[in-house]
Amino acid sequence: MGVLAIAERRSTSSATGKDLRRAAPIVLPLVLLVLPLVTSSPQHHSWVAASLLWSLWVASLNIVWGYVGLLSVAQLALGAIAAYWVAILGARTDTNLGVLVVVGVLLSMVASVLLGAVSTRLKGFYFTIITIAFALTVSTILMNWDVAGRTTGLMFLRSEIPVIHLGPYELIATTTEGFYVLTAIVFVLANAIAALVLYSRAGRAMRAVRDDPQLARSLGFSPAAIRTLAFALSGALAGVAGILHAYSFQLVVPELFAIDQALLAVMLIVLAGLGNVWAPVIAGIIYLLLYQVAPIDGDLRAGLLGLVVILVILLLPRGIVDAVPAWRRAWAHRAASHSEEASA
Amino acid sequence: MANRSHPRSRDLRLAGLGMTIMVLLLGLTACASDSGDEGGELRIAAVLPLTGPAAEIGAAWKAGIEIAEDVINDNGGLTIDGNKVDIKVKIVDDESTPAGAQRVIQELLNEDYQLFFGPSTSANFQTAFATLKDDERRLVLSPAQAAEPFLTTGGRLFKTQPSQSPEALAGFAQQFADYLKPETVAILQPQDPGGDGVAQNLAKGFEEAGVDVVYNNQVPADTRDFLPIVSAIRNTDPDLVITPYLDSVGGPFLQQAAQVGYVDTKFANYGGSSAQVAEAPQISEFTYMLATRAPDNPDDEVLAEFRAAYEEKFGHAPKPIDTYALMVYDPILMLAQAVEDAGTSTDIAAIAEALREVTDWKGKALPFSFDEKGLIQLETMQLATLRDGETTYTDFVP
Amino acid sequence: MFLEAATSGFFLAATYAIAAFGLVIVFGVLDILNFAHGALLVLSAYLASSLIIGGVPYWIALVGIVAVMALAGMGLERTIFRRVEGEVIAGLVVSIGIIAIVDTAILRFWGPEPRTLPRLVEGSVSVGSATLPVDRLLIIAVVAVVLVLAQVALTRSRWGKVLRATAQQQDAASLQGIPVDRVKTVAFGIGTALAALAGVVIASTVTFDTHLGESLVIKSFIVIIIGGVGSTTGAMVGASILGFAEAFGSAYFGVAVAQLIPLIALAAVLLVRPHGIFGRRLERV
Amino acid sequence: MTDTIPILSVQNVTKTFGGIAAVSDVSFDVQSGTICGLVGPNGAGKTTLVNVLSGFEPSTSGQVRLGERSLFGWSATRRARAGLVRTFQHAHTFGSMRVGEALAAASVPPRGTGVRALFPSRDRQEITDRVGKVLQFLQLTRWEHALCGDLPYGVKKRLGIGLSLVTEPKVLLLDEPAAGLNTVETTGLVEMLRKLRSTGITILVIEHSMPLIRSVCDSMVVLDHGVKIHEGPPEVVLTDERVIGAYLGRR
Repeated sequence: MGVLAIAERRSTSSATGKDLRRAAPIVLPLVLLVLPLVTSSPQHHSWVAASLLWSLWVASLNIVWGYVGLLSVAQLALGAIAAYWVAILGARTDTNLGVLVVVGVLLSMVASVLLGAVSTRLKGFYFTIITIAFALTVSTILMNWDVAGRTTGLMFLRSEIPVIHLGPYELIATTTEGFYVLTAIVFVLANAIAALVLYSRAGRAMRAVRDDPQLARSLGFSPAAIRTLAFALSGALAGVAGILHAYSFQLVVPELFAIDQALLAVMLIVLAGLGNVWAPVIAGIIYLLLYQVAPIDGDLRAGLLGLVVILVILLLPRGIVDAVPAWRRAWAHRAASHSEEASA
Repeated sequence: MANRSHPRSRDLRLAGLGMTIMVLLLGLTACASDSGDEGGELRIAAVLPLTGPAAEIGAAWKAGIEIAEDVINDNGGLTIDGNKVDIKVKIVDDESTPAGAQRVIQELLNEDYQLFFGPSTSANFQTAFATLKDDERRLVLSPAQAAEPFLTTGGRLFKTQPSQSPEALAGFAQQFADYLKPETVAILQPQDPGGDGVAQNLAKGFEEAGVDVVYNNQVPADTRDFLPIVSAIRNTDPDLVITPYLDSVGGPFLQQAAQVGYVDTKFANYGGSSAQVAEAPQISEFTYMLATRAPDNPDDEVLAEFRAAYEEKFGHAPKPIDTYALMVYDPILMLAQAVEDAGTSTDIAAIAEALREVTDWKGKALPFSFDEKGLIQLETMQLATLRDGETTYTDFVP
Repeated sequence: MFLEAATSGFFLAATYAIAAFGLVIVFGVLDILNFAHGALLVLSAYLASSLIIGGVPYWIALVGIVAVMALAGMGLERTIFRRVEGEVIAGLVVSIGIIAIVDTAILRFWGPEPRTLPRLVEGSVSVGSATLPVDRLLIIAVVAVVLVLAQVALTRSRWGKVLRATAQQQDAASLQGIPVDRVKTVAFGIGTALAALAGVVIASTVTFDTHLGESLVIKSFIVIIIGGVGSTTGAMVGASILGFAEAFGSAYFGVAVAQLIPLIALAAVLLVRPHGIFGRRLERV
Repeated sequence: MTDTIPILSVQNVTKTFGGIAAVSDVSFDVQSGTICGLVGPNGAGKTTLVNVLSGFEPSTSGQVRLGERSLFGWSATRRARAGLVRTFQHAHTFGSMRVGEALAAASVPPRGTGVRALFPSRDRQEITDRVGKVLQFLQLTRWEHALCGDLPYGVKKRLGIGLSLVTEPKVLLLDEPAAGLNTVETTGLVEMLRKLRSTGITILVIEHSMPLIRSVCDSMVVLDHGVKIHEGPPEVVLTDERVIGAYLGRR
């Protein structure tokens, strides 16, 4: 609706409601920042912080899969690049942390763009399988590389995050609460960026390219360029997520960024609504409920999630169909076969 | 996109979201910290991998803890400055993942546990301990190899599994060298922290002991086809083959070695158990070095009490993998002893100090003590050798 | 050493091939990449272990499980995959869900310990300096026969023709009075049956646990991409490439190299020949 | 032929697939502000030619000029931005967008990597106006908030044209706009084409339905087996017996 809606605000009056709706995903997450006032329990802070990290992964995945329609299983591997960069150089040099983080994020971004370049050659599941291979390659290298601490990984202590001055407020990320606030701030920003991208012309261009690349080209869109932009954004986001992920566990090990984790992100985003502005927030809530709050056996969680995913896809494809119009055909197909059964 | 679905459904989604958040916040405030130390019992928290990849070992650790708990309470519990208290171990599952470890640690801190056992796997320990290490009120025992770099003189961390420092493993290598007299050795280890340590440091040790390392490789823990590796090793024709320390990797390896008739060289192992040759009886000679004692050795009177307690609790004799149970059993008993000595269940510094000074405690399945840095010092270790169906056990001083 | 490595290569190739073969058939007819293929394979392995340890003769267990899994596969197609038919990515996601469920179920019923089955045949034969385990040779032979038969059936038999017709031109096929829906169900059944066969075969040779599924299915994906999606011949060729690369890699260059070889091979193929060695061209968008 | 520079000029264009020529050595000009019909039996190479003209397929030889610019080696994207826009025989739309949204998107395709497109564009009002005009012109106003994916076929095809119009093209390549439309919609289409011409847009229309060609085209080109067999005003061309042979012969 983007541009149009803004114009309509001048003309029609009903537009305000629409704008509220569109502002909500950007503004509402601010609620997170008051959590420390609601509860002081470190347990709750770490619960929500852990969930917000998954929101970040989902936000990153949402841009490549939700906005431009390319399922990538490599987001966590991309994040690993940034995280390991910071971990390795942080341990061996005394470079300013801020610089390390920025460069790390840029590295993830570049890697993501390169990975995306493949997508101009390979579509659909070919691309997905390439991302699987990419993730495997990264973890194989990390597991055999002494500098990266092989399978033991490297420490990534929060105590090395300097005190951040936010006006009068001092943010000390060393404490659970401080780290929570840091994560929350980063998430609010990332989420706002992701949402604004979706509303921007570029966002509509991404969806145009996703919906019908041929048509998009015929109208003067450049699919390659637009995909590149999407990959850059999601790569950068993955880098940020990767670094925070590492700080959350105060550790980098290959298993933190392994394929099964990437598959978890895929399941979360499918439940949360692929391509939906709300996807990151909803995914975070699902993770919070299922993986933090719910008192169930460890090996049940994944199974439960899988079950729900299947049910969602089968029973309410619209929940995820948002970004993948073709799934509506699957729905139609299903309806058709039903009517056949009825007639028969 | 939200604007894809009908506006109404989107409003619903919004409302739903808002409500969920509110419910959550309420929930969070509601179940806010319900800590509170029940008097009359010593609370210990054990963080173990009860589900996930490491669940098998986790089960053994759990068994060890439960037996220790029973032994203490059946003997009337502890006497902490005058009054009798029972020991109460809360065992939580870290799901073999750092995420799980992180969650349960916060849970336990929320319930204000002070004495911790575990997490026992490297990544999980590092994650958890990063949270605990600067907290003066927590004392941690862990078998995790990753604990070693954190040990500090007078610290509150104790490592219950023998060191994997180059020096330590050099000692073990020397032991193997003296005991088995090889000239060349091949080493195969799983690709995990434990395997890394053994592969690198044991190899160094052998070189120092004048044994030539002709093959040294690591395989992913989920490797299933060992044939090419077997033949690669066989090709180097070593006098001794060090098998993976994990039975779940060493077993298949030996089994497939036996399949192709590669059975007449000497196989040895540090950290594994007799379970490795269960599927490969043709192996002519298999030696394994135990940081504890072999729990499946019926004739070991040192373990008599442990075996009895174990059978009473679980209705069957200890399995080879219960060597891990032993690695917990004694440290827990020792911790209890230390608390008694310190005469307090809350003064962590005192307990830590006492733990270093404990010399005599109930159980005594393995004689050991903690050094100044909190690293376990075993007085004896055991070498077990399976040769044509017969097992011979040899104690030695590391 | 060479012969052992070769045997291992053949063995790996056989397992990859039979796993990939099922994937290809399903993909050809339903345009679904069943990521859960490996999970079903491992599930069959666990079933086999329970039956055989329970005293059921190997061959009966094998036939029984293959039959059961075939039915299960048809059930899956009818209830789940039909809904996402033609949507490769949707299919992938659904099968990710199935993996999660199957793995959980396995952990619940059988626990996390790796399992081993009594050998199919004990003993080994010596060829020159090399010693080769009999059961592997036997399994290689069996799988080879199965694959050849399957291939022949696919190309010669009436059913095979129907399958291929459906795979190539669904509308045309249905116009010719082919019961396309039933064909799809059966195709999925066959695919799962092959997975089951692979599972039982592997179970009787190597130790297995839930991880086996993931690594196998990813390998199979790589295999069918290298060989060319939708081509059974390609699947077998790809499987051989991968199998031998890994076997000789870990025999001569060490395991780390062997781990990277498949990935390098994949990258190479995709860059040089994106549609795979035997694949039909991709439509570029 | 007039001596003004033709807005679209096709010069000896040949396109072969694996040795078989789908289009061989076709040349013709389209004068600015006119409607040219491109006809021919199925498999005559009409759509191939459109693909070549719009840059979706590279020509094997020959060249295409837009005004005095040669489009040699230009990508479809670049040609579209230069004002040479094509539509598709089968209705293509952006299934997940609402009609208004799709039109707005099409009216300002981001340039380059489109980083600037991440920020609000300055010319919102103009975009709204453009979109509004097109909605009016194609009577799509009542569909403005409908999902493109849910539209009836006829409306989809109209939107397809709308999407190309909102980019304000110089030359419009319509690939069988009437295919699949009912008679009412077809007459509507004729009207629309006439109006478009009056706004000065040049149109090359591929069509089967002779009535439509006859009623709107100023000139027409007949292809058969990829070869141009005739060119000229409809009333002349359609009386030529070769054309009738090539055409009706296969009907």
